[in-house]
Amino acid sequence: MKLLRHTALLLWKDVRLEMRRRESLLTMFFFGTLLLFVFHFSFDLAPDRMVETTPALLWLAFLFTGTLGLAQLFEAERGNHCLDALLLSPMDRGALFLAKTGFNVVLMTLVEIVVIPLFWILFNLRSWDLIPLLFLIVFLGTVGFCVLGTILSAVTLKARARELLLPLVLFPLMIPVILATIRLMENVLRFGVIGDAAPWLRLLIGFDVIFITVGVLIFDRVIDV
Amino acid sequence: MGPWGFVFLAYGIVWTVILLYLLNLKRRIRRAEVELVRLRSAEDLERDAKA
Amino acid sequence: MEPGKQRKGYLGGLALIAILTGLYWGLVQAPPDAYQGEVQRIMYLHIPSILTAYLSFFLVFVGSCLYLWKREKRDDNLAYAAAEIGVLFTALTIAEGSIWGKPTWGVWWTWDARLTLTAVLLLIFVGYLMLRSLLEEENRAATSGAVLGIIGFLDIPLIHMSVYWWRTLHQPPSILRPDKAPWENIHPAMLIALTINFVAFMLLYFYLLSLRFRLGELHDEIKTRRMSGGR
Amino acid sequence: MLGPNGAGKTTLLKLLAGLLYPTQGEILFDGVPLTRTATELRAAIGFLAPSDHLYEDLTVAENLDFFTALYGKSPPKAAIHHALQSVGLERWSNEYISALSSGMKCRLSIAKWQLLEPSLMLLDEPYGVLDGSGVDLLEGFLKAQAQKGHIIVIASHHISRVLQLCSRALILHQGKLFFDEPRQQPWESFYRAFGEFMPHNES
Repeated sequence: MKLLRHTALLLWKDVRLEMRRRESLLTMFFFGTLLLFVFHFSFDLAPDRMVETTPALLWLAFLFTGTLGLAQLFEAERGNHCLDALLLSPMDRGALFLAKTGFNVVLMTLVEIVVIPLFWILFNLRSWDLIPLLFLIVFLGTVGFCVLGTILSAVTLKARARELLLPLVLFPLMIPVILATIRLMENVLRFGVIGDAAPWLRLLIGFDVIFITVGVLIFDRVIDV
Repeated sequence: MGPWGFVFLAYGIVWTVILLYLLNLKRRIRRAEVELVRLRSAEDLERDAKA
Repeated sequence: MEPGKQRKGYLGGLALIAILTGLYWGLVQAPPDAYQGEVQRIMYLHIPSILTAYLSFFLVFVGSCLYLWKREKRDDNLAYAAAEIGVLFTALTIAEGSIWGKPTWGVWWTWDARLTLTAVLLLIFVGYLMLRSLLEEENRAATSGAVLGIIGFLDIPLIHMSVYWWRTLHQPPSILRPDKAPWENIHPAMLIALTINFVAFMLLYFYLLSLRFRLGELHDEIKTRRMSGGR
Repeated sequence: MLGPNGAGKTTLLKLLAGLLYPTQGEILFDGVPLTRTATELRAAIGFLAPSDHLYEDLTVAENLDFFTALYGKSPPKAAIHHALQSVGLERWSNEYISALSSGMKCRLSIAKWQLLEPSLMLLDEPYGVLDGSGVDLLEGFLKAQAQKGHIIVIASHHISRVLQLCSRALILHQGKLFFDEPRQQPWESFYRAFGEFMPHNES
């Protein structure tokens, strides 16, 4: 209970700060949209091959925008040694992990809410009715990405060349999430249902559950040395 | 390249790389040991100076 | 220190003898494979090296867990040493696989599940080494490394699963199937050659590991001495 | 707690605050070891860093709300207003921290710890940024805390001020405890110890 209360408190603080500073969200929006244009110019997207390319392109866009968000994730705590102020308090460190993960999930979800329909418009896709299901899959993938991303963002907090290092260590670990979401989305686009790809869904949920648990358990050791 | 060529290529690469790594490791250890000896003698000097 | 050094010398000598015996059995005594011919001899290197690589990553995991739990520098040294040597053996495994693949499959690289998995392992643990080299403060480097070591190890089964499904669901099983063991009807001499080589790699592995571990200890001692006074 | 720069004062304070963990030995607080998992214990420890530990993009009142909630307290508006009033910041309660001077941030920190009432208060060089009335305020706060039986540890260079307040003095030098005695009147042994290392270190 205390864990959830602290999580909500910290998450609300981050949301409020973001509403004032608007640093992460705006750059992520802009970058996500920009990527769609870059994709359009650099790939010859034949309409009959959209089923194979759409999931991959969308996920590339989300991975890159998400990494932007992760790089900024602990920015609020850097000024004035605010991280110390949090660590001094009787807060459970797991709450900080959950709040930061949740915050990045919120940011990425907001970007995705805009980018997915935009993709459908820009690339003339017809399958609007599939978007809710696709969105659910993307959300599960986003959670997985943010969970590991938050742990690694905390781990690389004091490293030199932090922004470069983070994707370097994060992306190989993300392979199950990337493959699962892409296969699931492909299946949905092709057949309209998850159907045969159900094992991928289990893998994706398993990934989320395992690393949320690991994060809550070891985050106290990650954040203060 | 015949089959023996590939075999020798593989064996050659593996044992060369391992040998190089071993030599590199030995060099790093030697360097650290020299540094440590220097530090120890510097400490002794300091202690003598204090006494 | 002296007896430790001597023990390491024995270990190294033993490894050398085993390696030479392994070379003799692998290159001379063992018969060529019925299907693959002489190229199959690369397997006497390939299998022991991938096993040592996996052993490394397991040791990284064990060392990382122990370090986070007890915070003893010794455990972190073990993890760091195992990671470095693990990267070496993973890279060698990929090189051997590639050289074996060229005459067998006709290409140096194919996105086969096992190859892909090994490449991902290499990427993860190269990331581990980079992370450690970019963190200046020692405790933080050790802690961060430990966290990455644990996460990476826990991720391996998931990556394994996803990469295998990715290939099997998407590509019809082709003639390029390395997951079917190439020594189905195995000759006893082949088995002996493989066993000797496996023992040789283990001895070599622990020899290298003990050297790398010793290097970590030396670095620690240098750091503490620098901290306490002396320039 | 006194000592030249680099003597280990801040490190010791951070150890006591649980921001660092000892590589050897342990820290006991009322017989309870201060470890990573001792979250309950942290509620009893306050650490005042002069102009740090506040979120720049939250207002004065929001900062107080946030930190008191983090400590599991939710003081009524009146109490927060009273605390701000006592440090002379009531007119600023809706300003962002980034608009405040460092002296005012320090005053706000005092208000924060006034609301949280830790039984161990740690202070790291609190005098540097405060003006005359601010110093009076701080000392008033510390005396009130001490009267309630709370422990206070100050690391400072302002020898004369600290000596008037404290009941025990420590001198740290090169990471070692150099002097540790309860307060006396007059305090000859302190000045003797102090003079011993002063010539080589600070003028």
